[in-house]
Amino acid sequence: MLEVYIWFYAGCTLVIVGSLATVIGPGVKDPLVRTLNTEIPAVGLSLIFLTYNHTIALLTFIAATSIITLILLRTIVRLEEMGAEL
Amino acid sequence: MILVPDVVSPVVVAIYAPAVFVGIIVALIGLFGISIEKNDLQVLILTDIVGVAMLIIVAAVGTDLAESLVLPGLVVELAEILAICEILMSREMRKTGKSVSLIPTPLNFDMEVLQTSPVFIAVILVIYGAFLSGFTGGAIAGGGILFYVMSLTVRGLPSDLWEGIAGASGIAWCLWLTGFLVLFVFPNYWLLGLMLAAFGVFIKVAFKAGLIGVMNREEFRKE
Amino acid sequence: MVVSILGSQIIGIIPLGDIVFYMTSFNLFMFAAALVFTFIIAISKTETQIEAEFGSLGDREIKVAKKEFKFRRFLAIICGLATAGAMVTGDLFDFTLFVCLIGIVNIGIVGAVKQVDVLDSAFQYGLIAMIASTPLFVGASLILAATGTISILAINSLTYTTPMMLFGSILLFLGVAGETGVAPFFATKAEMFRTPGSPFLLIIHLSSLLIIVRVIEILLIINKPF
Amino acid sequence: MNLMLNILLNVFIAFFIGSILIGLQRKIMARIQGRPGPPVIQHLLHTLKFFIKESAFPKTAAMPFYVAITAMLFVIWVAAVIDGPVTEGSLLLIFAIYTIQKIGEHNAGSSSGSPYGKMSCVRAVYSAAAEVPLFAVLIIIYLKAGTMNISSIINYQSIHGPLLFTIPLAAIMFFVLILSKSQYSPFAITKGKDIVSGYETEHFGLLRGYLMISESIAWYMLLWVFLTVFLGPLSLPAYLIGMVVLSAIVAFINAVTPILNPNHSVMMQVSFAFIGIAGSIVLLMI
Amino acid sequence: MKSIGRFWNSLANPDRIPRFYALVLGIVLIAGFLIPIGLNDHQLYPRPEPQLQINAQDPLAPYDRGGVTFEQRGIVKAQYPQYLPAIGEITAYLSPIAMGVDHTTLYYGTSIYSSPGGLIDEILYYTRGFDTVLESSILMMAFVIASFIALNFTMRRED
Repeated sequence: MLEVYIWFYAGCTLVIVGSLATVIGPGVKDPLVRTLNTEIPAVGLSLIFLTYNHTIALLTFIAATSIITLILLRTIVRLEEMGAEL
Repeated sequence: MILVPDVVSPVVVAIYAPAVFVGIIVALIGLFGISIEKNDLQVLILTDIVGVAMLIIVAAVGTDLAESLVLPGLVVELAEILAICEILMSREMRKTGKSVSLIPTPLNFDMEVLQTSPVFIAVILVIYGAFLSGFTGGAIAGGGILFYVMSLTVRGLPSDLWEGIAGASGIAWCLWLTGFLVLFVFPNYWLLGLMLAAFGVFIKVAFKAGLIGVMNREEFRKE
Repeated sequence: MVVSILGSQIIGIIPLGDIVFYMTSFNLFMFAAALVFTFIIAISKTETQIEAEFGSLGDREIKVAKKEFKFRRFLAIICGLATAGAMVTGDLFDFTLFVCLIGIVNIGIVGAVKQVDVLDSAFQYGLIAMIASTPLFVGASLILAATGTISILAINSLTYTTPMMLFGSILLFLGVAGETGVAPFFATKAEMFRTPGSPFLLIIHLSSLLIIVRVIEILLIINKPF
Repeated sequence: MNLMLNILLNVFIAFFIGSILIGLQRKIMARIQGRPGPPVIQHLLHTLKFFIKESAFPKTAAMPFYVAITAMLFVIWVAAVIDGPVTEGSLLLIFAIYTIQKIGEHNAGSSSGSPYGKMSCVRAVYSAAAEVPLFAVLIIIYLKAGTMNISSIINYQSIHGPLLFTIPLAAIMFFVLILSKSQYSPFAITKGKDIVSGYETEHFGLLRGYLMISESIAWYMLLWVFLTVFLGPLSLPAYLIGMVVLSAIVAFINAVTPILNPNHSVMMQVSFAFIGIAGSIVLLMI
Repeated sequence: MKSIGRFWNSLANPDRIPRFYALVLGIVLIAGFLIPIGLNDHQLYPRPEPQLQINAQDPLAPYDRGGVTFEQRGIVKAQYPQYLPAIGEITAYLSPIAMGVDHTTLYYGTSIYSSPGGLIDEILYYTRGFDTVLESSILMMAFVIASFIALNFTMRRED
């Protein structure tokens, strides 16, 4: 039974640390760094899904996150190329 | 062994409150970030964090229902980010008056492996996805198509592929609707309805994911 | 079995599995209104805006291009249907999904224009819609956790209100407020209305107002003062 | 009585009394401001006049829509009369009708293609915020009376006394709503004279006639709802007196206040709502 | 009075609205720490304790809800069983290939039970099918919007 709690709290810690890292972490002025940082809470969330045995949700989440990251990266690079000042 | 218990297991009940608190904390961190951030693009990235908070709280109910509710949440997030990114780019393009290629860096990675492996990986993923069918299957097969299309950036692609894919996914959507109607109008043919629904969603999701890839390549050198 | 909701009797239900649509005279009226407006929009042309030209005495016409017109009409019809659905749905989660659909279609209706200002407010509105999907789903899931059901009819027959349900419904309301852009978050929405294409803009306004009225009904069902 | 006849009679009464009250209001305003003012039946005559005038349609209008919206406005207010004085049905429904009326107002403006109409349309979106007090009122009434049915609310009041005294803040909020609907009031940003006639600018002939009829019925219905919901069972003369008194108060306020800037007008109403909600909840607790 | 006016005016600027909304939402969420949060354990569609089925070496873990294909229905606790004539059938259904894999490996359920038939599919397609219709419509609309904008505005076409 212990392992359920271990995975759960590990996931929680990762999510919180990861979101802190995304919001106020070092180098987040660069949107690229920030986007990559969002992957840390994503891993934490995956662990939480695992504790609840939400296997299918987990698989879909992984697929969706990778697509979201792809979209964001494309946006960032294109905006950079345009020289947009936001 | 108990297949389906009467009540939710005590473990899930015990970790419900911590899970909700974690969700709220994460949401607060994300919202704090949004409210102090000036840059529009950065805010867009930060909304991702708020979405994670939502998924935690929904998943924490810990029933099969919760799991099936997580899926729409994910999809909504994906859909909105997709549409908003495009609007942001459209806005900036009008502001600066510059147009840039959709994959901006000159894709010069003319590596041998990109010429040969993608087809293989894509085929494997699509077949595995077809085997799974339904949502997960669609996502996996879509990843395969995506991979294939991305690799084609360096090789060029027939230009009318887009319209074809878009049309097919529309048809798949109708297929899925038909399946849904069969399930309710003729419950006896539930197997037929199930298959229609599962494969309709499969084709739809797969092609949608593939579309992202096509969007990424649009004006490549058509050699 | 006679079930009454907020004092008015249920006229009929449409069961789609676990998701049950119910109708009282109130729901039916709003459902019909949404459909009628959608129909009128589907058969209308757009108006032409006339603006004075700067530096001369001439006028300038602003029209909606054919391609853009078709695209926006399609989205407007979808939005109208989604609004009609949200009026009669008897399932909390289904309702939130309808609201999300309306939100994203609204962004699309104004996202296809060319004015930078309008695009900017469409983007800001989109940001709010994205943030708002969190309180929306969280609210629904808190109510699910507290009551064990998300069917509005089942919640209607409960006799108690816990603080958690109240919290969930406040979040639900905030989510809907963000997703539809009511006061005090109206500014993004009002700016979007400066673009031509009034029949399509109507549906944005219609959907948000009807959704707000409906969410009030749902909140009153969930929270019983007695 | 025959239901059909009942409906027709009530719609006619609503139209007649509503337009007389609007005329009365303009007269009082004029007198306060030291002008002779139009005769009391001016608004009624005005409405009737438009039905025998030629109808013209602007070339720029969004066609079936531009005509349909006026008909819709008329139809929904007839529906309000059916739900209100005729059957005493759901209060929620009347509020739904009120919100749809907002949409009609908004789009009557934008569908004509006129810049004034457009301005009025954008302001109508702003003033959608006026619904916040509306819903607050609704919730407070429900919390107090425990029902959404007008006839049950009347019953409740005949037992417990008028709601005006038990939830005064809700009544004030509702009054602000009525104020925002009346012409020339500080909150009437959609019809301010700075944008000519607001959403009605480009409606001529028959269409304008319909718009004005629905305006009169709307005014009557708002006063009717206020009197019914807050003062309980009233006799016919009492209704009449109440409506005249309310119109006079509104006219007095309108005569002495300037119109606010759109954004301030909206935020003012929202602030009223927040104060009202908080105050009412505190009052309910005590 | 002037400062209130200035504050109201600042709320009319679209750029500030998302930040303002985030702030309001944050304040409301803080209330979540103050109220008692607890899970009502009488839920719809309950599932066994986490890891229970996996530890019991069930090949269909964690999605085994009983039932035999075409013969016996699986156990599904829906809200309105009276409206669902074929409830449990989809949960019990395994495709022929799936049955083959079922007998060879212990970890089948974690990988492939999402095939047509299976618990989530019962919920997604049958009991709460309308949710999925909406969900896929949302996705479709997003793609329609994104591809319209991309095709007409943001894409640089070389032809």
